[in-house]
Amino acid sequence: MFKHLAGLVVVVLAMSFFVFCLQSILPADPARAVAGPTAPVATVEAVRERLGLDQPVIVQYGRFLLRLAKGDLGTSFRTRQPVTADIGKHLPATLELMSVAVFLGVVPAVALALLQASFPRPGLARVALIGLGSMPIFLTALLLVYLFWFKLAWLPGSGRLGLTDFSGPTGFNLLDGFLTGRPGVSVDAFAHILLPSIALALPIAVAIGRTMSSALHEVMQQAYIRTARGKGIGEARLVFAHGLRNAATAPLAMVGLQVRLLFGNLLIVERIFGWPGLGNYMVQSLASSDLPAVLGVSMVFGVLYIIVNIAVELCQSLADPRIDL
Amino acid sequence: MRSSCGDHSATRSPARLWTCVLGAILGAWVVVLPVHAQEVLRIPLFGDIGTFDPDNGFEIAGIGVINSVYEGLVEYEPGSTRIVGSLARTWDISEDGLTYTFHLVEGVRFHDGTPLTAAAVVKSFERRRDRGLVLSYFLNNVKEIRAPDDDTIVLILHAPQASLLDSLASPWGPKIISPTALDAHDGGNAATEWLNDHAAGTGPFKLGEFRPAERYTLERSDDYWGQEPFFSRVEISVVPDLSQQILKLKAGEIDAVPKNYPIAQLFSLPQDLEITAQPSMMQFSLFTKPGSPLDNPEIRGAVLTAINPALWIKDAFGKYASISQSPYQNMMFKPKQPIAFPTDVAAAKAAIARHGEVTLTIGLFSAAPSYGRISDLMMAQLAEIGVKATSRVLPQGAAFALKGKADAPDLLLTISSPDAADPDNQAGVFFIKDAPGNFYGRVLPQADALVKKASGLKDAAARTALYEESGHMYFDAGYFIPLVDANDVVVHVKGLKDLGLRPVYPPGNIDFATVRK
Amino acid sequence: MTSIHDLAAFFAGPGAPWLARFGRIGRLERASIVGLLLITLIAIGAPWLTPYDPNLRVGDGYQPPSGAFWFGTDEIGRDLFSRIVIGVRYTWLPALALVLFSLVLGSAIGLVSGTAGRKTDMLIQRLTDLVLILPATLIALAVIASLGPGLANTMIAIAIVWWPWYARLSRDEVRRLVARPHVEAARIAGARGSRLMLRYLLPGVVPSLIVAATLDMANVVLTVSLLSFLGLGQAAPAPELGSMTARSLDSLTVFWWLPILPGAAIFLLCFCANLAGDGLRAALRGR
Amino acid sequence: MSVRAPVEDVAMREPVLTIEGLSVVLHRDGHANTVLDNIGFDVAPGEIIAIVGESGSGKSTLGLAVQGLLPREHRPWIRGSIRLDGTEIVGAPAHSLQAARRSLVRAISQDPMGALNPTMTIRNQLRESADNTDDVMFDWLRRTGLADPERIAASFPHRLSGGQRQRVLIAMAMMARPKVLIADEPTTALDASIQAQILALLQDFAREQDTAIVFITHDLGIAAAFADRLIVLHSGRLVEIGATGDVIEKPGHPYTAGLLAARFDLTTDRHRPLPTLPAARRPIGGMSQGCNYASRCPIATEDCKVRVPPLQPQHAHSGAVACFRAAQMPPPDRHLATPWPVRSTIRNDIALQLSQVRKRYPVGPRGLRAARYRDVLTSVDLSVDHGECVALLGESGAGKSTLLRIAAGLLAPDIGAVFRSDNTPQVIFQDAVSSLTPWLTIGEQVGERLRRSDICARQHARRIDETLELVELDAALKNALPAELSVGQCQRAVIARAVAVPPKLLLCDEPISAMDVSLAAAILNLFGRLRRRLDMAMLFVTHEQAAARIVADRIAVLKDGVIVMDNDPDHLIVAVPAPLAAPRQSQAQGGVR
Repeated sequence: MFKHLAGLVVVVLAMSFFVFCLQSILPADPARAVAGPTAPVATVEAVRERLGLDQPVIVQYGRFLLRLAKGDLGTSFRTRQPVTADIGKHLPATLELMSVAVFLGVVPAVALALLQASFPRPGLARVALIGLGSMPIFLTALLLVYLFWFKLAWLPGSGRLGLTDFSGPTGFNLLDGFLTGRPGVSVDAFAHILLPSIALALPIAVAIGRTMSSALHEVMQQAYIRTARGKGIGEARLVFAHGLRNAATAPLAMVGLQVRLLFGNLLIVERIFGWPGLGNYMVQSLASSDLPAVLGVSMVFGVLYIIVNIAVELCQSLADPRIDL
Repeated sequence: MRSSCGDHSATRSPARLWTCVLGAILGAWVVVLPVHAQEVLRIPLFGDIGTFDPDNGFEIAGIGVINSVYEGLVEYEPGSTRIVGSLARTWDISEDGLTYTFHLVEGVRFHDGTPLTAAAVVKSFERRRDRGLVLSYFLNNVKEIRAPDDDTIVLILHAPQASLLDSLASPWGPKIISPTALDAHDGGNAATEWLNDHAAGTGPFKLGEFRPAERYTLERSDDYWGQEPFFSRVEISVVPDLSQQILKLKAGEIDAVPKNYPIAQLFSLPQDLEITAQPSMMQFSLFTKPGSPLDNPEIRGAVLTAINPALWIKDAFGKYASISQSPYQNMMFKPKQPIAFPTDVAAAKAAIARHGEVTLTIGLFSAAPSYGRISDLMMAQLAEIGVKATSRVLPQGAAFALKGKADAPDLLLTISSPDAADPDNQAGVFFIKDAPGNFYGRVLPQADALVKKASGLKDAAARTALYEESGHMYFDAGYFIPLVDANDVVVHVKGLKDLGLRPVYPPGNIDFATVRK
Repeated sequence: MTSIHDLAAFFAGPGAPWLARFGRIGRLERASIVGLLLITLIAIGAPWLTPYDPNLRVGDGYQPPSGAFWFGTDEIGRDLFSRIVIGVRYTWLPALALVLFSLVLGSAIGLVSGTAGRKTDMLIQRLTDLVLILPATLIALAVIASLGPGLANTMIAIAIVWWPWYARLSRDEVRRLVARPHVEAARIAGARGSRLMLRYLLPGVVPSLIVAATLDMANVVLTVSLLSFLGLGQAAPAPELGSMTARSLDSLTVFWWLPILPGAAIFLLCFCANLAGDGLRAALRGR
Repeated sequence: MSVRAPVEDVAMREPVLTIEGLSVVLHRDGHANTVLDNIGFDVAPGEIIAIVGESGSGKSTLGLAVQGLLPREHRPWIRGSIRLDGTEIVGAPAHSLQAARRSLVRAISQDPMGALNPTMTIRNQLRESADNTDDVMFDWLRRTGLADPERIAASFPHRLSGGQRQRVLIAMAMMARPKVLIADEPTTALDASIQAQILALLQDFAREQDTAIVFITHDLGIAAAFADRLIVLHSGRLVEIGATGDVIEKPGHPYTAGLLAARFDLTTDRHRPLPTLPAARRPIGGMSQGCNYASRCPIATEDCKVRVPPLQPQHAHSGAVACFRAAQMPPPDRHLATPWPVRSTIRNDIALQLSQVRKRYPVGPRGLRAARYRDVLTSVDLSVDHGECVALLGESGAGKSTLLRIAAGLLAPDIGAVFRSDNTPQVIFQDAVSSLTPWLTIGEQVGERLRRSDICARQHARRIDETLELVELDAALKNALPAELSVGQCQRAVIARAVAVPPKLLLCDEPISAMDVSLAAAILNLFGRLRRRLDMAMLFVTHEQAAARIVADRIAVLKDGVIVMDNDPDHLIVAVPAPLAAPRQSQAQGGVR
């Protein structure tokens, strides 16, 4: 665990340095982006000086590290708010979306794997799942919107909440609704989160489902399964009580990997569904060369990725008592 | 799990449970669906409003929102480039063009109740000019801001500037902010922090909610000094994806798609939608790199033949654009001698054939769909005469870093639209030496001299003549190829009238004060 | 040892194991493997297969699919079928190259990491960690900014973020393999260094890497299309399936063929790759 | 066809397991293989019946078939009848099979390591076995000789030793009070001392619970010491059945006789090669037209190759035999091979010397604090002279393998010195199959050793041929992949690789422990011959005393990290397990039979 945390610090520092160097590589000019396309050169230079962008990169990075030590990620060029505050505003939405997406990805994947373990060839379900996961995500997302919101009007197609004036204590609307005694909010939040999270969940479901079913398949041929079967245990219990936990390691590792791919897909899905999360924030920050914001979001994603992977290893060691942390 | 018919426990019966959950979801969401009162206007935005501070950020999409909360001394009349009074009832300009005197409208109050006085104007102007804010350059030429009495503002310039009124009328021009608010929230940073997401202006609307990435709402200001707006509330939601905006419009969840509506789909709109189009300052034009194949006059002639906008304007814009007549927007002035493209395609083909393989790269200023459409058409046209052209969307802001770069694209396709309607603004932003939008950093001193001369003149006709001449010089020198002036096209629900689109505003900025049903 | 083992010993008779393994692949999977080969052939022969020049305007824009234009025409009147065929070429071949590159680089690094000492291993692992958490979009931006735009550079940008996964996979496989007696036996028999790696380790790692790579093809195709969606792909007018789909998403309700048909081509590529990967895994791992 | 056990008191009781005309076909890669052909026998309650055969004889498949657990992925096809206490197993629906497994038949598998779910506590796994209270469960654990049942129950399997796991498995099976217990090589993976305990335990259970035990083994010795009756399987056919004493004394089938001759124990003559059986050659498809043993049989006639001999009552003993020439069986002659040439090893010409070697491993969870260590080797002194073979005996976990790896230079000792006269000693590992790289041919792998020596390609090929011949492998096999070889052939290939360039020192880590007795004998002979011919010093690590005694010139016993005994093999005095050929005495409880 300690090794992980030390690794986290090193990796985050290296990553932030890379992103910092990026600004000298990238053709975009943050000062110009702040001053506006029609501002005279003198104004741009003034802005550059005020933002400290006229300093060498290494000096800027040093300042950044000093600020970082105080928990300050700087001020966004675009929103003029502290980046930490911006991230604080957008993170709950993204976390909520990500967790629901991972949940929606894992549950059918596991279900399918179980199905496959009990019936050797549930061809149709598997092929359907692979098919859905083979679509470009922007097309999947839009087709979902078109079908379930526009045509069928079953679910809302964008946004995070239909209500205009709600903000709860945790920022997770699904939870806050219940916490504040307004279950309607939670239901509404659930309706809103469903489509974007399904779009995100499909590729996850395919990847996990595949890993899971092959792991389960392998496990179900182990000697201890034969022992258990020899005890006269029913097939269902065999799979659930004996198979699942032993087959968990590889799919868990896959969750870690998928979370990384999820970050890329978030940018697109949040855009299409107008989801007020970090993905949208990142896209806009990139568009306006908002370096502090880009750096901040990258760090959050990096830390999230590492946290997820630490959690994955934790889960693996929980699932399999032979794995030491 | 088995479910028995007589079992009333919901947890024991999955089917029943699901019915309940589904019912609850559907029920809740029917309740939740917003009930639209007649006087609510729902408008989408592609992105956030970065900052609501009128002095400290160059907002594009949200500038109309800011302008319906804040007002300046003067403004452009809807649908034209004529300057009319806003908070200034009347104004006088001294003979030497150095002193501007404005007389304020009476009985105006800020949204926080503070009455509008000349001192408030001075405070706002000084904030804009002196506090190191982003848009300070609008008042760079103002030497002195005085308030001789409560209703009079006097501006004294460093040098004559025929375009000063345009600078003041510009959507990004100086706005008047409540001095009470400025004092209360100064915080050593000229209240920039507070004004990011709060507002205290005099406009027809007050800022309601400010939820970046989700929605902004404007509420009608009850004691507005001018004509009361039709809509009592404007809901501006962030919908980053165009397809979503279109679907939402068709589903009746929003009232308009203010910009980027695909041209081809304008001809097959559903019954309940209509189009409001208005000429704008959006001129699509090409900047050429020094050292590009176009330096060769023969190739240049051939390329101009192929990309002649007359050949493709209908495919790209239908009827919603006009061919540019000069490097200055058609809305600025009507040139006596419009720019002409050669038309002999056979000759162009022959010319290219003589030169062996000619390749051109086109950089697109942004990923907005109209750029792609135009460049696709031009590339197809160029392919007809044997020029191999490729295009690429430049990363955001990269256009401003093309100067002196060897691998920069040969041509840059961009929208040249100035921040105010005077030709001086156009030349100052795009053509003269060191202009921010002079993307390849090309210099043509003779033409720059004409522009400089024109900016100090008072006689409008004489100025226009000078500008037209400079335009021809920039074009003939091969710096700049104007293509088309696109219209501002808003698709909206039927019955929406008086959208108040102004040519100088970025496309799609509906005037919430005038729009009505 | 185990009774399954003794069954296995019973069955391990002479015969052609490879042919028999192919027999384990399901019908659909087999079809998809054939489909992939076909797609590759089409991609290679694309310039000779298009009925029209994909870059020229051959008719009015927005024509629905018809006898003359099988997939209709696009916004400015180019033949969509021709553009999709070329688009398959521009999407599939680079994806193949990319996966191959990542495979080679990743497995080389993985081999070194798996066989080297603890410190080298740690170093390489941290490096892969670092690359794994860097946002891919940013790397793509940086590479394109510093090397200039172009297909090759986009590929480099993706390759930079792509190899670590293979490195990790092959390293884990190598470490599992190194613990097996036959590798130790080979070492005792005198196989060292590159000979040990190439002859005794690499062939053991390759099957699972190939399976992973096949399954990964779909990811690459989707990522390439995602980058071109973000404007980081090839220069227009080269047809790229991803940007063709993404750019015409707004036409979905009016000119459905514009986003759907290129999207369907992507779908077909990914679907075949996914199924073929499943089939190969069945063949190589013996399911 | 079923042959009733002639033991009259058994016949009086209704058999608890009746198998008639059982044939099983399994599929692999599209080929159908007949694994069992027309098997039939009965088992009475409380009876212990041993099924003996080499690997591949189908004995494990028989065990699985009785439980209805034939591997689904091989698409089993089954004919005949298996009746368990009146319940028909063949073709039974899933739920009745399940019920039968729950209450009638249980199994103990040969691999205690793999047979317990690694992610489930022992308690939970036991609880699944039968509806018992914790106290009953603890009681059962205690009865299997586990002193601390609470702790065992709370543990995960990987915390237990092999012996403990096997006891847990026995408790798990017995607490369900099955009518029939199938024990498939339950002791193969265990040390000799534990082996004996486990067998005794099973015997007790059979008596107490009146449980019939079907004991599956390749070791005729153990079968003889343990079972009431013997069934000999060869290539899927039942070749001999009868009371243990009868079969051992007067084998009716040449195969049985061969198996008996090939076994070795602590009394076997160690100065000459062991008698062996001809290697098995499996016909493609499983069954031959005639007697499956014909190709190996010393007394086969043409008739044997065209007709399957029926199982007939045997004149020599009370059982039945499937052999046309049972009457012509030559008397059990211990046909004597030429003794090994006597060779005097030159003392103090040292090939390997370890002095005061110590090695320890960290144990417990690795954390920030310094790990705790456990001494595996405390202080070991051992030397092997040139031309000498030293056997290293010890129980599992005694540190034998660690010692061998230190000797081979694969591990560095923490303290102590290692001297080796050959810097590239060759090592032969326990698992021959996994010691061969699956994707390289035998020739390539044997050739790996020759690569360093500067010889031309033709010589290289010739040397490979010679080496294969040396280890009695068909030269044609040099182009074969390991998967195409049998276990015995694999071990020969491994040996070939080791001796292609004769090393001065050969280190063997349990090279025969996983083998059938007949195969083990052949391999031991090969070692004996090679080391004398190539003049190699050998360190032979094993847990089997009999093997150690036969192969070695000297035996060292490793216990608690030190060599406790270093002696001439003939002076080996250790607790001897139940002697062979002394059929088990009927226990008091079973006296009525």
